[in-house]
Amino acid sequence: MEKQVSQEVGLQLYELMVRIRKFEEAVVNLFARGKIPGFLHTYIGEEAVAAGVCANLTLEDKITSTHRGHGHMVAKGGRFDKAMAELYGKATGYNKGKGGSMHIAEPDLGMLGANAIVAAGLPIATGAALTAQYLGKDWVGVAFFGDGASNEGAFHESLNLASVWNLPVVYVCENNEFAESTPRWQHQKIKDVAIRAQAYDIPGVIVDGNDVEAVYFCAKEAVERARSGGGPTLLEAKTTRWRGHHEADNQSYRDKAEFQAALENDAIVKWESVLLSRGVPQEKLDEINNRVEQELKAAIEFAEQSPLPDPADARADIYTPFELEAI
Amino acid sequence: MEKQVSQEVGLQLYELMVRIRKFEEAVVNLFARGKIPGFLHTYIGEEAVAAGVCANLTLEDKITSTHRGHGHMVAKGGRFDKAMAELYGKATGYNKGKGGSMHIAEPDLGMLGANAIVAAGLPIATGAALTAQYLGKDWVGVAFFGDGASNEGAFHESLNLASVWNLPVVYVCENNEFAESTPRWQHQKIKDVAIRAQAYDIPGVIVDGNDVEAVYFCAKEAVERARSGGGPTLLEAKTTRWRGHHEADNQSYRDKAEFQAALENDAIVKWESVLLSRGVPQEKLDEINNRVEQELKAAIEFAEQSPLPDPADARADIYTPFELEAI
Amino acid sequence: MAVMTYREAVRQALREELQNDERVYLIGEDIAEFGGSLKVTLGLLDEFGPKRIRNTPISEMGLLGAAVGSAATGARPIAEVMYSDFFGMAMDQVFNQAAKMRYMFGGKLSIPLTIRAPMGGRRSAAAHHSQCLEAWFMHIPGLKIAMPANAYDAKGLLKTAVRDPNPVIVFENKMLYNVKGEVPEEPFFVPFGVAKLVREGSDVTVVAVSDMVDYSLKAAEALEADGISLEVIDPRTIAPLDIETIIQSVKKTGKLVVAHEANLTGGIGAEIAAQVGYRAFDYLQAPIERVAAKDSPIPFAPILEKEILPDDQDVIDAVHRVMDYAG
Amino acid sequence: MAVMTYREAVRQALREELQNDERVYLIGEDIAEFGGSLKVTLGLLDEFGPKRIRNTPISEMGLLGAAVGSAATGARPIAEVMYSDFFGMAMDQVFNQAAKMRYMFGGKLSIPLTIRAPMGGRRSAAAHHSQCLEAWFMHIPGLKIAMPANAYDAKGLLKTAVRDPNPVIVFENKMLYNVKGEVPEEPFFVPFGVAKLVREGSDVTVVAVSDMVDYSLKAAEALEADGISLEVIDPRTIAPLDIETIIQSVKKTGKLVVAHEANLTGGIGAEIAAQVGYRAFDYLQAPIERVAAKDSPIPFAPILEKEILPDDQDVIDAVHRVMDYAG
Ligand SMILES: Cc1ncc(C[n+]2csc(CCOP(=O)(O)OP(=O)(O)O)c2C)c(N)n1
Ligand SMILES: Cc1ncc(C[n+]2csc(CCOP(=O)(O)OP(=O)(O)O)c2C)c(N)n1
Ligand SMILES: [Mg+2]
Ligand SMILES: [Mg+2]
Repeated sequence: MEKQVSQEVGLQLYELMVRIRKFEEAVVNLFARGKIPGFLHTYIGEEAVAAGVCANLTLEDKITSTHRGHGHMVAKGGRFDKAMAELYGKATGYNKGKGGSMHIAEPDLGMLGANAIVAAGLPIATGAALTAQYLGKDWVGVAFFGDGASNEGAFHESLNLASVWNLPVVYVCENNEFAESTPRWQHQKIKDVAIRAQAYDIPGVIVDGNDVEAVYFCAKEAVERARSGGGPTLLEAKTTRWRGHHEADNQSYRDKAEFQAALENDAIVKWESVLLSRGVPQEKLDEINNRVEQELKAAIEFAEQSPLPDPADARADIYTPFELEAI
Repeated sequence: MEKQVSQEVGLQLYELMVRIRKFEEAVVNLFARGKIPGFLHTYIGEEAVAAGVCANLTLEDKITSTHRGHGHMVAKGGRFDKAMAELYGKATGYNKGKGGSMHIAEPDLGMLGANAIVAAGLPIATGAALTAQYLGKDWVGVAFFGDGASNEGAFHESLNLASVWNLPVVYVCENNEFAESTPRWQHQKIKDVAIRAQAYDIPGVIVDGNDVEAVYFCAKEAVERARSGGGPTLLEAKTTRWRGHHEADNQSYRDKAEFQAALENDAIVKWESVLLSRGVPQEKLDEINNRVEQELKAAIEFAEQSPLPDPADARADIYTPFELEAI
Repeated sequence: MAVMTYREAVRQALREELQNDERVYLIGEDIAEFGGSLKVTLGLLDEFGPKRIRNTPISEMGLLGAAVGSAATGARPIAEVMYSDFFGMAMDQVFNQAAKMRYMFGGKLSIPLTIRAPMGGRRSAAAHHSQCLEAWFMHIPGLKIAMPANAYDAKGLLKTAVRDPNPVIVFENKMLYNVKGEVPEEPFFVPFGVAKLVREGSDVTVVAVSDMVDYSLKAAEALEADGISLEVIDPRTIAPLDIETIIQSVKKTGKLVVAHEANLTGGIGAEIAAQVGYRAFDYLQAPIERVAAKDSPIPFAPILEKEILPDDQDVIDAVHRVMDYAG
Repeated sequence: MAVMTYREAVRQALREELQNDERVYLIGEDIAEFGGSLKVTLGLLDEFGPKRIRNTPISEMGLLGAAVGSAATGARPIAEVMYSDFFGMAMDQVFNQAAKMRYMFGGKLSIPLTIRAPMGGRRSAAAHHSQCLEAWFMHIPGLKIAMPANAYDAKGLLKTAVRDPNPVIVFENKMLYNVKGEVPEEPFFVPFGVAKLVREGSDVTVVAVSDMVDYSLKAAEALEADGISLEVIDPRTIAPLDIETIIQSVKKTGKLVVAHEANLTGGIGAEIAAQVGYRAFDYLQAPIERVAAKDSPIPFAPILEKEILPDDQDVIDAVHRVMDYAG
């Protein structure tokens, strides 16, 4: 029979997905109420990818994210309060309100940032892997990116460089078959992004992005390969973006039936029943949901109560102070 | 038995190769004598590729070239005199001395320019193919580029775009296994660039770039596919760069034995014997060589005698004149 | 005169130019059914079909390069760079290819390419979706650059750009898309290199571009109360730049304030100040003031962004400084 | 003091910094065995091995992006952009990522990245291998920019760049590589933001960068004959810019000529002129002269290139204009 995760890991995956889902649902609601400025791209529907991948990572491992970055931030261990405060543009946010949704980051958690330039995270994660190899650190680099991003030159140059140097990096393509409003067939002729691994002679793996356990094991293999000197992997997770590209998008361009089917294929609901079928008591799941909700309530309260940044600090943090004398 | 070209085409291919070889040999000599300023990248050793491909093209077809562009210019029908004058930086050159070796171009011949930015010609040839498809012209676009260029993002974006839109374009990779001094294994793990065609679901073809007849037939198929609406092809020709990356390069980094073997595999010598074996009289070949030499002598004379550009024209040709009133 | 938004004016220009010339087509990311990220092209797909309203993969280098090659071979593409911050993915095709091809080839071809690039901040879109990069392009010979500040110019300048046989970048201001203005019913063109005297005045000349024009007019009204009369000039195109009109005004007022949203250092205000300081040296009664964003990446939090970006108050303060200048 | 070429001085700086800090490595195209296209890194491979002298594929976006990610995670890469004209392939990683990451993340990380970029013309290398693009980068907050004009500064500024925890671009001048100068035996650093008074004088202040410093000194000698005394100042870094030293000099001389090789419009001369015009308004006795390349792509033919690019004669003419200024 198929590999199964331990109950402990199973619950960890469940909690990570629930944390992402509830955080995003709250954010959508707060955005609609005008609490959150700027653009908002949510991760709802793709939780199993960030959860399944990040459950294999330590705080030392480095990830780069995208414009759709909350899920990665949360999966990599991000706190609700500082994340929410950042989305609010408050001084107490992870990035003092300077980054916001599209640039949220916490290097101490190995989260090198959401990124508002499509595919820009790939070369950066490649560089994090280069540092690991060069300085003998045992972290791996992981770049999350979308199907649309796989058409950028930065994707090509990153995978080729990682392959030539056998870098410890995993490229995780979240293939939701849309680049904003553009369906896959309009932006690439191939059906699977994973086939592009052949252009670099590296492994290309496809996994069901709605099966968190499958994602977990595929990512585990790729991460272990990277960590043990086996080089890069292109891991493609088939997933679905539930909401619009961003909150201003009503998705008029989507096939309703197809979309409905996708919505019914909810990774969290599915994993819940798997856990129950494996003997996990409902109470445990309820307890997780309650805990997450409590933390979320507190986080929103924290964001609401937090002070705005001081305009006097607007130009702080551009340069790192440096004194030649100090050399 | 294998397909054979007609004697007429056979001689055309021979003449094109001879024209390129003799032109480049002359240029090398003139450069050494200080007659030609700037950088000089020669095409010697790769003649069969430009000849075999361009023999399938009309003047309407559009090609983009590289820093190593003389061979493409000559193969596309370029005159020795104007080409030589351009390399000399004379006012009578194809581009008034403003372009030189790395930017020589003649749109009237469908030669959209040598290009000193690696891989920059691929998107441009893709655009020429887009015009053909869009305006219903029956020309095809052909982009010549090297193995090193296949690692640029511009390569990836161009092939993907051409594949999605099924554009009439042929991407000709001149794989001489070196990017300047960098051997293939240092810049890509794959052995054949052609495999990258799979990343775009288009045909990828490998041909012996020292067999002009093979190049001719492979290119013919790709060009016909493009012209008949069959879409793009990635055609890889295995070839060898005989001289340094440019004339200042002594190639200390090359494996001598390997290199020697390559030199003995001279496409022109081989094709000469094939033609003779097929009953072409030696006189015909000699006559071609003499004709080319005469034209070359005259071209050098023309370049020598031609006037330098007038400094007063240095800033002409930046903008195309435009009068709103004229609308 | 009809009253319409800046967005609708741009759309009308696109519609008229698409109707006027078969060679004209639109190319960009999500510009078809989605109508573009900023909804400027909404509806054009239904009118003109997918052949002329072309959705591309996320490949800025590929799509702009294809547009360059297409323009070089007889078409007249209008490309959209979704946000001007994304030029970083494709600069080579803009400044090395489009801008230089004609010159390098000795005037042998033209690149009738129009690039539409929405610019600017004030939307909490943070550091990657808020920049004004016009200074980069003003520094590149071979390009023309328009910066419409109202609906009338948005339509008239864009139509001229499409007719112009040279590469033109039109920077549209995102904050102006919903601003209404009067636009003639009948087709019209706004010439390049002809500044608009937006407001006549006698005390201080204010040269402003894009949305700083409106802020300057607001400042002018406020200052009128204090009996200070501003002359507001909008160059409309910065390449070519109508310096004569500016010089004439400064000779009259003896005082100049230059205003743009881009950050101060290296902005176009420096070039305008340098030219005026040179040509109107003996007429200047006070140092030239530059109103611009403070040198910083654009922060996410509204309160910080407001601190960084210039507005009418900054113009007022600058005017007071030139008025009160005692030396 | 040892006497060595600018090239050898750069190499010494690289060697010392490689010896000083294990985290430092070199990354670029053909920099290993080949020693770089301009031979600056020749010999370093033998000394430090392929792990620290890293040859990359031709992938500017990939290699600079990897350097950014590597710098963000604890290494201190020194990247070479073979010719600064190639920045167009990788701008995003420089201006959106390297320059902004620290700020976007609220100061949570540093990017100790050094980018070496050979610049400039005068070698008949034509439009794609001759540009001076420093103005683009001066416009981007978050970057530091050095422009060494001699062997001493080439070594001292580069060593400081490597120690600086911020992204620094060092524009080396190709025409200076073979120029010899005195360089101390013992290690030393040249501070950023401290201009060098290259020549003391009383009549006219000349602010010159890169190879225009030598041309200005030549001009100064020639003008001495006519009894005109030039004060020549080399800012050495343009970000940060030591405007104070320039202002002090102009307050003394009352006249300013700014000289750079980049083309006039939008060059750094505009920014310097704007700042001096503002800060030394009452001291200026004549309009500020800018000596720069004429606005044009760089032509191939030497006679045309000479016409476009500025030299000592242009400085002399500009000095005469400020001296003879009658108003
Ligand atoms: C270089 C660049 N081009 C375009 C955009 C605009 N944009 C933001 S997200 C997006 C679609 C990305 O699609 P994909 O990579 O599949 O990620 P998804 O949104 O589906 O998660 C686009 C076109 C951008 N931010 N950066
Ligand atoms: C964008 C860019 N990067 C680097 C260079 C420098 N350069 C010129 S030719 C070359 C090697 C090209 O190798 P390949 O594509 O294989 O062509 P080949 O020279 O072998 O014909 C390099 C690195 C360049 N001109 N442009
Ligand atoms: Mg997607
Ligand atoms: Mg090669």
